[in-house]
Amino acid sequence: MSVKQNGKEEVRIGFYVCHCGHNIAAMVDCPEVAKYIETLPGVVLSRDYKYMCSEPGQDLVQQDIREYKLNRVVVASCSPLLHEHTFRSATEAGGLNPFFFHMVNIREHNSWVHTDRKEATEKAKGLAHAAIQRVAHHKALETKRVEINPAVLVVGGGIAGIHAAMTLANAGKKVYLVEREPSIGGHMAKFDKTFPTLDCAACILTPKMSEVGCHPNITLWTYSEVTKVDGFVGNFTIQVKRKPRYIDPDLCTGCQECIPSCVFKEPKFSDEFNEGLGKRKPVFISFPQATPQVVVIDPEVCLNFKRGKNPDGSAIVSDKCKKTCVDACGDKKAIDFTQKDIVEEIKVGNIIVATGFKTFDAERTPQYGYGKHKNVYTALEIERLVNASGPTGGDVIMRDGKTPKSIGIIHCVGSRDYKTNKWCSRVCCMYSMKLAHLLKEHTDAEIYSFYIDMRTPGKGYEEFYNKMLEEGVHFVRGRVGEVTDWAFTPEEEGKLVIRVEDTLAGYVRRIPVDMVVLATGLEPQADAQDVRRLFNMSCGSEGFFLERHPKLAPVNTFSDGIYLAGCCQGPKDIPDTVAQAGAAAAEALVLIDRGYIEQEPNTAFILDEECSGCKSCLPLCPYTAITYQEDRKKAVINEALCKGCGTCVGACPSGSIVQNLFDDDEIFSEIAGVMAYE
Amino acid sequence: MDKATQDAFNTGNALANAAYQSKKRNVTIDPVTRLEGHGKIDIYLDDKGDVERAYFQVPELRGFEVFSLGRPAEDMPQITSRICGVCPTAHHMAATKALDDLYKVEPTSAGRKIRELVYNAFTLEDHALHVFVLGGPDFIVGPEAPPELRNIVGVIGKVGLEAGRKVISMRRRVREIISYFGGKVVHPVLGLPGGVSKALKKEDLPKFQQLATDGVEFAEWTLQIFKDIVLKNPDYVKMILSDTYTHKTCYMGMVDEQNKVNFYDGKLRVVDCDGKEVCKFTAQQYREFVSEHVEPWSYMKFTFLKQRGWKGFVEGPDTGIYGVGPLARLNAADGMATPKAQAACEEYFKTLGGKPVHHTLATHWARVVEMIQAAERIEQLLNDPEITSPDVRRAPTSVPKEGMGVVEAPRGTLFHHYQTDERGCITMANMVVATGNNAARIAMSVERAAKGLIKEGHVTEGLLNKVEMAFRAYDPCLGCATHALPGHMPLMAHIYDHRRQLVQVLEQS
Amino acid sequence: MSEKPWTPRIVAFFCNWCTYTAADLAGVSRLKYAANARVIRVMCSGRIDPQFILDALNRGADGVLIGGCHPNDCHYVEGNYKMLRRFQLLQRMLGDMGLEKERVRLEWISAAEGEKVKTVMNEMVQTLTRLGPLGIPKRWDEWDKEMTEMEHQAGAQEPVACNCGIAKIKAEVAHV
Amino acid sequence: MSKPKVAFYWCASCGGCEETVVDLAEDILAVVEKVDIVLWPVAMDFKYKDIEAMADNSIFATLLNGAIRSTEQEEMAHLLRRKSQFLIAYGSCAHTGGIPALANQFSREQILKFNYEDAPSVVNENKVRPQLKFEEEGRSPHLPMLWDTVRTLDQVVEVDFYIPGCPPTPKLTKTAFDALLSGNLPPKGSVLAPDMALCGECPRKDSKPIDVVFTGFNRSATTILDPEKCFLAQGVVCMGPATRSGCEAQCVDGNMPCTGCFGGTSRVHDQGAKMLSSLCSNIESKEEAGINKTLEGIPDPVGTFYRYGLAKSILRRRINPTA
Repeated sequence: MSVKQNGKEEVRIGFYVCHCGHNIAAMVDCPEVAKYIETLPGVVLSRDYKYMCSEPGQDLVQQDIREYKLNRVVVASCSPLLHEHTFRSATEAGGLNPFFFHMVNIREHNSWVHTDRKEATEKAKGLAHAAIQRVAHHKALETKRVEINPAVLVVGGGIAGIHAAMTLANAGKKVYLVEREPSIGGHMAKFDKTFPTLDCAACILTPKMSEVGCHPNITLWTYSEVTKVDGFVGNFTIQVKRKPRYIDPDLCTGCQECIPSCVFKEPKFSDEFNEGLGKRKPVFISFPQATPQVVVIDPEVCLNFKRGKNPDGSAIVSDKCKKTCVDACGDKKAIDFTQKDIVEEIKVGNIIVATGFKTFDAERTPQYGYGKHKNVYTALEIERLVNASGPTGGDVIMRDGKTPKSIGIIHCVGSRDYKTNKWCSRVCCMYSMKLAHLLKEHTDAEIYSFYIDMRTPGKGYEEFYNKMLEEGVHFVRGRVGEVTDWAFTPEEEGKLVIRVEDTLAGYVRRIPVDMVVLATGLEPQADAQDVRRLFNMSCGSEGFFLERHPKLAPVNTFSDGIYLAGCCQGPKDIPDTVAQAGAAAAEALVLIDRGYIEQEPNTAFILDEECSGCKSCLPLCPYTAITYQEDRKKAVINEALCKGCGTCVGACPSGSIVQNLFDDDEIFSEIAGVMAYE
Repeated sequence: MDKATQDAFNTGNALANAAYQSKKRNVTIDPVTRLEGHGKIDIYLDDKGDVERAYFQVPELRGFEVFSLGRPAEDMPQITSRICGVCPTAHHMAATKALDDLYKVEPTSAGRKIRELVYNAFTLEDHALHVFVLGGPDFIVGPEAPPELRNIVGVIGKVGLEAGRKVISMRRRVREIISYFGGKVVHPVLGLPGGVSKALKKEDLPKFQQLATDGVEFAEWTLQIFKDIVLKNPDYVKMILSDTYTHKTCYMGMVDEQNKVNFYDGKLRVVDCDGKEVCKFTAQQYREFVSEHVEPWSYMKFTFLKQRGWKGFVEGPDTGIYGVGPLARLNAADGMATPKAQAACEEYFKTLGGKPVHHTLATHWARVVEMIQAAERIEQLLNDPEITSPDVRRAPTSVPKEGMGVVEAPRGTLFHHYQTDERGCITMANMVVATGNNAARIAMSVERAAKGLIKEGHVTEGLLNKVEMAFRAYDPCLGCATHALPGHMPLMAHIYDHRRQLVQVLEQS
Repeated sequence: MSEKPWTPRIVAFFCNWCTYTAADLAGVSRLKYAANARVIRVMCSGRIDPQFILDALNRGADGVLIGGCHPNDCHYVEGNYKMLRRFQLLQRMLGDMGLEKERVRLEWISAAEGEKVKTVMNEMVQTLTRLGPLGIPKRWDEWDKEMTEMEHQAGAQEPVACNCGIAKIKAEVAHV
Repeated sequence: MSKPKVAFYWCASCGGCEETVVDLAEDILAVVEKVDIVLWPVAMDFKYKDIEAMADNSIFATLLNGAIRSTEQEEMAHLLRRKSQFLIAYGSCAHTGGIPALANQFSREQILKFNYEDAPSVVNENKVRPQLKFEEEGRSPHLPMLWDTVRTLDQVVEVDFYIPGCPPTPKLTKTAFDALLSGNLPPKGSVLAPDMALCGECPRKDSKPIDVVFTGFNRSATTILDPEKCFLAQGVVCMGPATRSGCEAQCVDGNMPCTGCFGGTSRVHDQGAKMLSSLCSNIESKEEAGINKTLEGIPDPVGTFYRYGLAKSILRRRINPTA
């Protein structure tokens, strides 16, 4: 192994192995590793130290570089994904090119996952040896600066998206807010009150919604979806598909004259916003405070459309209808049955993904009889039922037309359950108690709340629990076995019987009630996987989007410039969601205000002399960074387009493509290194 | 890639090699087994000091048949040509013909003619090489001449630099025909089942036609030189006719419909030592007529006529041993296929006392006669209008299974035999080569020469040259014989007394 | 370390975005697995040159593990397919060179699959333990030894029965 | 002062390299004038002890062709290394193992068994095999041992330069001679041929589109080859992109694809692996079945990608010869 770099100046390596307190030292004999590395050619000094990432640790590196004229630095500590940047900076501060540094992962990949101290130490030596051999081949590199486009895309118009968009817009940044539904507001817009303060969801949300609607810095596209994402941090190119609502949003004043004038006198189509409890017409507006205040025509049911679709996916106009709505609209002429999908293309520098969650499908727990017994409801249905603007105007009238005298609320439906979802949905305990309160308020019924554990971590949450106890809600500890209409006793007749083991009392109880409410848990959106691919993110095993680091980068993803906010990252309540949305916005602002990002200089380039022009590499580049120059009969790589995957390097049949930071000689010497040590 | 990188990578191999070399630092070979790429003769004397037994050994084996296993059949013409760089075209062509048979496809007429053109060009230049560079010097410069002169340089000295240039440039020009179609002269690539890879462009025809005419002239010129230098010298003629260089064996050669000599295609005809036809068969039938015998003291296998069986190294009316090559081809055929060659052939038999000719050294003469036929055939083919047809290949369609191919290599008959799976990958490859066919006769010639030249333990320095002449006449390609050592191989002899003690080691000169 | 009992040595090539991160996750989750593998990080499995795999084996690795993103999930769109294609022919070729195909393994492991890192590592150690050492550098020594031994035999070869006995040779000499 | 002494020697080779030297044709005369050939088995006789007697480094340059396959060849290599200032590996066999090195995929036993027992034309009831030391009436002719492994020259001795090719072209040979005699030489260990892949000098270079992806590979046996178009564009495996140039694309001129005899460039450690990587990366299919279907056109990767380079490849020989 040569200790010459490019046959020129002698290589002088400084090696540091970090104890990371006990995290590493407990399983790896750090002094021994240091002792071993000291013997290798090119190594000038070899130290072990308690916390390399600490201030003194970094100073140590800098001093040594000066004092011992080091020109290479290797640190064996945690994952480079965590601290590579830290030590590169230290190396630079010491007066070296930051890329004369290499990092060895002996914590995540070693001390934390192994149990035999001897083996772990051997492994650490091998990995360190490899780094020593590798770093000798490192070359001085310049980081590439990429301009940041100050515009931001926010995907999802729930409270998370709304807050993030507002924060950025108020900071003077251009924001594109894209929402799939006809109106922003998300789940929160459907809630009646919010725990624990019981202030009305609409009252706190709708002002923010209308602000968004009219904010000069925000372009709001509802009833729209992101269809394509190209580029990288700083310069994304986005395609958004705007679905036709058959109303020109610019002409529609939101007067809603068209709705009463519709040929359908009575609403007769299931109303999504009210969870199907209410009915709407073919022309409708989701809810009174919907933003934007623009009605929508549903071509599936509107008489002016044929069933089925045109080849291009657009709806088929039949012109069979009298079009009374058009008359009602008058000379506003906002109604346009010929609308088709519009594809908008925008350029942004950062993206905030706030696509939210979906509630657990109660029919997946048949033992609770949802869909079988008509008086079994989901929590979200109750939210609408108790809501003044809901289908019943706030009166709790069951599907059988009666008002309930006794109500059972079952917690953890589709949460903490190995048959469905293992995780705790975090909000159910609280909203169940909120609903208990509201139902009692509306009906004065007896409320039974069936819980496994009462989870109330949060400001004023435990107090809210005590308040409910005082209000006389009956809390029964135990997972409900089943909900049945099979009466054993006269008093059970015509009722829904909740069978549960009361684990506090220690016996099985049968509690007859009129109404059952299922506190359904939170799940990833049905299309979370597609969205993940669209934005090149990862999902956790449960399907929520994966943050870059659970503690230190909770709103970042593995793709630079793409951030997470709200329940798409995992179940959380409104305060947490808003906080996270703010954090995501802040992350974006950091880049925007710096104006550029420094990119890993791990791009590839072609050795012009050596390239034979065989064209084998050209089809390989997904970014079309490689082009063939007909006049010179050579291939060339456009460094600006190259993302540094190295695929072309691995495939060049004459070894004429080089990748910075991951070149053949670096990797071969790394292989030699790990194998050199037995 | 910078120096450091090179080093970094090479460490691995360097280590392996170092480990290896450290272990093998001081390689020394018992002088008795040292061969240095020589053909080796072990001569054992009896108590009277006369030759009791002489072993002619071929010392290496590469095993092409085995490492051809699993290869796509179409690679065989190129793989097997590496058996021998002196006669690559012979193996290339035998393999190509085996592919025709394997894929059951007839080459197009033009394709066949181009193959035959290339093959005759090869025969011409290879014979020329032997006459002027390998075997010929023995005569042209003279057997007694010092070794440093018995080579091309010596020949040039004898026939004059001009003639030397003529030989060299003629060979080069003839070889251009091969490289035109085959890309390379050594290890050409033209052969494919159903024809050849490349056609002859009309505009290139004239220069080759000129060459063809010169070729015939050159072949006749060569014959003249042979007559002037060899036949006019009574000692040489006496030596050719001497008992030492004479064996009565059978002879095998390829013949066309009219039983005339053909190098590229035809049936194989075998005559006995009285010139009577013993059998006539196609390549596909070779296993019914030809078998190989194994001796424990040589890597070379000894071929014999299956029906007659292996009777040891014996000659005479019922021997199973046969010769191949120019001498054998002329004996096995009813004459040459072209006029000038036929004339030369008749003179040859007249001078040597009729058919068949058993004098090994006459092979040199027969070789020159064949040069004339090759040259004439080239001329015929280049004047055939079809030679420039672009229709040089017919793609096979049938599923491959088994195929055999045979050609007359300059040194003699050469068989290739392959079996494949349905993908056309080799599952069995067998090759019976010219020198294998001659092996038994060579071994006998060598022993005969030894016996004739060593009496009462009196071994002369010149012995080896004489022995070697018996051996060189065959232009033996031991490379082919064992798919091992290359074309022409200097000799060395170890002589043991009746106590089996090594008394003398002879190298040439 | 010559005295310590043999355990398989594995060189692993992990892509930065999925498998390497998954291995980090395994660490953060304190999962426990065998310590036999040495991980080399590349940005994308598409960077993994078959030469690396051969070189690792030639330098004494008993097996090579390649980790990349799941199909459709490549951070660089389709580097993982490029690796898959190379891998399929390379594995066949290694078979033709006498290697058991289990010695080289390709696994798709996403950033979330820390558990899978653990399972795959442990499985691979088991498989290789069953297959035994590959130890190519050592084999070269063996091959050389074997060769030297053969030369020694050459001296002491016991005669073989041969079907061309002296009598026949005499006869044949007589015949001439 | 006397002319520089030059030696030619061969080990496990076919003699084609020697032919090439002869093919310097007219030039050979020029060469013969400039140098003093002290050893050339194909054309002149010599004695081992003569070489042994020479002073070390007294031979200016030795061009050795052929792979190393027996102890005797190895000893000769060592001897000539001692005696020569420059030892040059001449031709594919000495450079990368050549065709004979394909034997590294098999064992000596397989070879002996087939040749002397299983070959369809062999008649050998007693299963006689050639013996290293065969005893008959006290006579004991010896044969040299064959190695199980074919080695390149630089795997047994240090090599100064390489002249690639099966065989090398007369042109390259002459250029090498001129370089040697004139003394302007590249760094030690260099291959005396251009360090760019063959496509660089291939006449069909322009006929290759920039977007060639493979849905299948065509074999020359069953395909009519277009005389103008890039072979890869025809779906025919051509080793050109992974092979050093300098041969002037002779095989392509014969309308057959390159098979790689010049070996890889200096930047590549394993020519075959690199070609494999390049071809496979450009396969169109994305799932295993489709990829395997495409790869059916390459039934023999070892013979295709290591036709001449097995001994020099990273693995160098089959791991379990008998397995």
